[in-house]
Amino acid sequence: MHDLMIPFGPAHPALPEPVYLKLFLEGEEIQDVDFSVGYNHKGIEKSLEEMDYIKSIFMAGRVCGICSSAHSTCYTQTVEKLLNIEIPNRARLIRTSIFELERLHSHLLWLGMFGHEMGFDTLFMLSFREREYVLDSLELITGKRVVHDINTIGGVRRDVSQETMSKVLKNLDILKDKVEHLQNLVEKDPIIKKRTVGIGKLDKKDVERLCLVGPVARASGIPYDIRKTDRYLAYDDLGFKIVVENDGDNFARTLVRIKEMLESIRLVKLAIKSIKPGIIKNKVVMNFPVDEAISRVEAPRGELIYYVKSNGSNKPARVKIRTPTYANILCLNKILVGHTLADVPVSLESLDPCLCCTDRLTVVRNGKEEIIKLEDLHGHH
Amino acid sequence: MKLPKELKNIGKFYKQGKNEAWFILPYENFKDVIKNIIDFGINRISSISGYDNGKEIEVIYHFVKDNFLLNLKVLVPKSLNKIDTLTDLLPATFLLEKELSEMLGIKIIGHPKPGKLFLSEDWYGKPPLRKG
Amino acid sequence: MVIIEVFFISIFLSFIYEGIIRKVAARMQNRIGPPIWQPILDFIKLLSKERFEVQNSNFSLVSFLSIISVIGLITIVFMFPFVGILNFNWDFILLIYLLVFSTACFILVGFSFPSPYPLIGSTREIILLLAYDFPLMIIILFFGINYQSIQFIPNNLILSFPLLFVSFLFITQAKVGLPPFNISEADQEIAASFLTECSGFELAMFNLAKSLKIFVMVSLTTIFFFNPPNIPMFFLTSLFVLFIGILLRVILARFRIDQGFKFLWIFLLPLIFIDIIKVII
Amino acid sequence: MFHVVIGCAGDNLIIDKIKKYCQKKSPWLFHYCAGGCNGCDIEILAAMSPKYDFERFGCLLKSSPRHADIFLVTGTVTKKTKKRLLNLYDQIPEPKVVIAIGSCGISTGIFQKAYSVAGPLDKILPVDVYVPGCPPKPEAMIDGIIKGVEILTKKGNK
Repeated sequence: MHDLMIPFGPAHPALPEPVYLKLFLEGEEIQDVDFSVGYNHKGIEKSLEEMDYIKSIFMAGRVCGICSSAHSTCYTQTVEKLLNIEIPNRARLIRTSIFELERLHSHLLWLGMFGHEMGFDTLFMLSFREREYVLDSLELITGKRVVHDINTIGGVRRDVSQETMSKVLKNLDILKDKVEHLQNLVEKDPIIKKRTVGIGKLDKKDVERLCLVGPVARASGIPYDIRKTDRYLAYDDLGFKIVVENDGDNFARTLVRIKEMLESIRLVKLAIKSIKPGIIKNKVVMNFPVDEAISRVEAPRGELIYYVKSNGSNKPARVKIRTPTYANILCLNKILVGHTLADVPVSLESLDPCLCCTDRLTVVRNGKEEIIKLEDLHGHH
Repeated sequence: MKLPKELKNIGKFYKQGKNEAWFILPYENFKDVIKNIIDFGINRISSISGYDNGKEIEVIYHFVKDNFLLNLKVLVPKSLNKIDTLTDLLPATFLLEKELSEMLGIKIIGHPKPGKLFLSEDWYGKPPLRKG
Repeated sequence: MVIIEVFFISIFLSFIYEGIIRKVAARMQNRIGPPIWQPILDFIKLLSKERFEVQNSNFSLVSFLSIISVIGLITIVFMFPFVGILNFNWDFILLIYLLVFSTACFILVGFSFPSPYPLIGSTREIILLLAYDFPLMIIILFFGINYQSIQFIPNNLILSFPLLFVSFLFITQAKVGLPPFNISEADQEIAASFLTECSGFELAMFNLAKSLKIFVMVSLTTIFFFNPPNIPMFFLTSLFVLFIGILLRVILARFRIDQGFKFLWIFLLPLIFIDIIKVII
Repeated sequence: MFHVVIGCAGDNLIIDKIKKYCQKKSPWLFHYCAGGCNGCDIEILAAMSPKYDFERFGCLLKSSPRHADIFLVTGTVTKKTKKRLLNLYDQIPEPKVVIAIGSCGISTGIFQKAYSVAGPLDKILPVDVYVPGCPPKPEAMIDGIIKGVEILTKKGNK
């Protein structure tokens, strides 16, 4: 019934991270998909239980290198909820600006990879060139380009000087023009449109049924954004607009992310401008009650949830992480089957899969009848 | 959003926070309760957490409606060590239940594809998050 | 000894052309890029690498194909007007044959490995061959009927056949496998396509064949549409043609196979027929 | 094969020098994420980008291990990737160099006690160059690659 089985990964040029897809083809058309991740599974949830609360923030930041501060923010936020403490306003604004800068870097990275999957190297190069402005700003504020360990319980670890802020604002001004240029490029390019419009369609019903999150949900017309609903950090004060597209195809997901970038630039600018002098960290008494807490943030890829249970000691008893890609990966079958092999990298990338997040666990999932096959995962070709 | 009146008696209420409510559901008929909740309109499941507290395994279903989090805890006795699946009500729990089953060693009754799936193929021994 | 000179000069030039493509594309993407002679370094390095004999594959066939694909392409160089080693009426037929021949070598390589990526690469190349060779053959046969031999092509045909020139540029792009027609060599979809399992000597030879293909196709475009009177003019013109190729490579994303096919037939064929019918009437 | 094609005996100095130079100037890379957090992987991509551009040293990120000279491995090696990693390593033709990128690959870093980690990279593969950092900056990676190239030429001319 299937002409050919194609292994897609774990080592595959379209994927910077290991994932294993079995694509069952008939000609070029995909009949069925079999999916397995877990090559990145290290056992972080267990390790988190063996570290004290301060140390485990750094571990949480290393669940994923791309959305590192989303993870550590969410984790600290949950622990702060557990301790029932507030953080100073200055720290809140610094966290917000780091958070949004990270979203910018993640989305620019995504746009580059998206171009790369379509064989459009120039888009990759351009978007990585512009991304350096974001990384430079992050380096100015936190001291690191990618994994920024700036959060701590009760505030942030590093202050921002006036000079840094003006430099970051200057970078953002340049970046805004560049992102608008990229938006123009993507919206007008005929081949990008040909490759993305109408491919990998997800309608509203699918999104609701599979509980998809983040830009994937927003591209299908569902205004689901934790920044709006939960009003954590400083989003409520800054005034925030949800970006929604209605088509639900790869092109809509592209547009959502590009428009979100522009929104993020606005937010960071506003956040930095409204930083007022003050302390960056409240004094915290590490006296943990026997309790549990849950909190959410909107990571670049969607809703990220941390559940922390404490048993009174200085180590968490249980940390459960639900990452956005983990929720979104369910629709893989929906968006791949029926399209051609050439659409696989593009559609896969349009979900912005972050398998490092997902691979705290392993998943094997198949489509129609949910058949799961595990044999010869290791055979090369 | 506040806790709707209709949902006040679904189980043993034990904690309330800002925009969230925590319940303990009876182990026997938790699925009926969840069915009611879904019919009521809270149909987005965000996560399933599990914790081994020594005597029993706490399974917590985190439902979301807008900004309201409804957390329903089910205590699974270790002697039984099994729980009904929700995949027929919510397809999105497919992976979450799989994770629960693998990490804590609970059997999921009625799961479309149970079985050893995560970790490396040569993983033996007790589930990683199981204590004792 | 002219043959040996032409042999080495064409190999050298094809490396330089490839180097120019990489360098100019890099500059267009705001990078510094490798030196122009980079492909030569790559070639010599690959020769010094270990060769893998892949299990269950017809490996001697692969080695053989890698050599004859290079030879087949160099034979085309022998037919160029100012080289003039092969020089006879109706050499256009041989030209068509040799152009398909090198592609056929690549296709066979894909089929000689027991691996799905080369297999898909080859099937895609076959479909693409059908797509671009039909317009290509029409153009070449049209020139053949008009001028009998490559030697007799007049200067500056671009003025009388501008549409043929445009179509020939796209066909060149498809023939040499540069974006937007690098469908059969799509890294992101099917790894390194037919060359996935090649290493060392075979890889070096196939890379050489690819570079030679670029050189041959660019030179053919120059000869057909400009036919410059002397060799310096020839190089200047072919660099211009090469530049257009690089521009297309840099500014366009990759087509899907069906879109590529449609583009080559539905968009290019009418263009070609407009120019041809102009002459017939 | 090299000497057969160039048509020279083994100990011709000029030919050897040319060979060494070419090996030095055209390192082709193959990248595999053996279970990292993605931080290093995106920094490798950043090293390709216009600001750092490792193609000016002749580096290319190749999609098949059979084309590669240098094997870039990021991340702690998880139990699940271990076999796969060895398989990929075997497919890279000699001479080859393995570069461990990031603290995870060097010492398993923060994931030392995690249950699904198979150990640091050098317990599994012979590692030639270590690039520390979490994640290392692209400059450091390029420096590591250049150091790897030196080792590559030594290995290729034994």
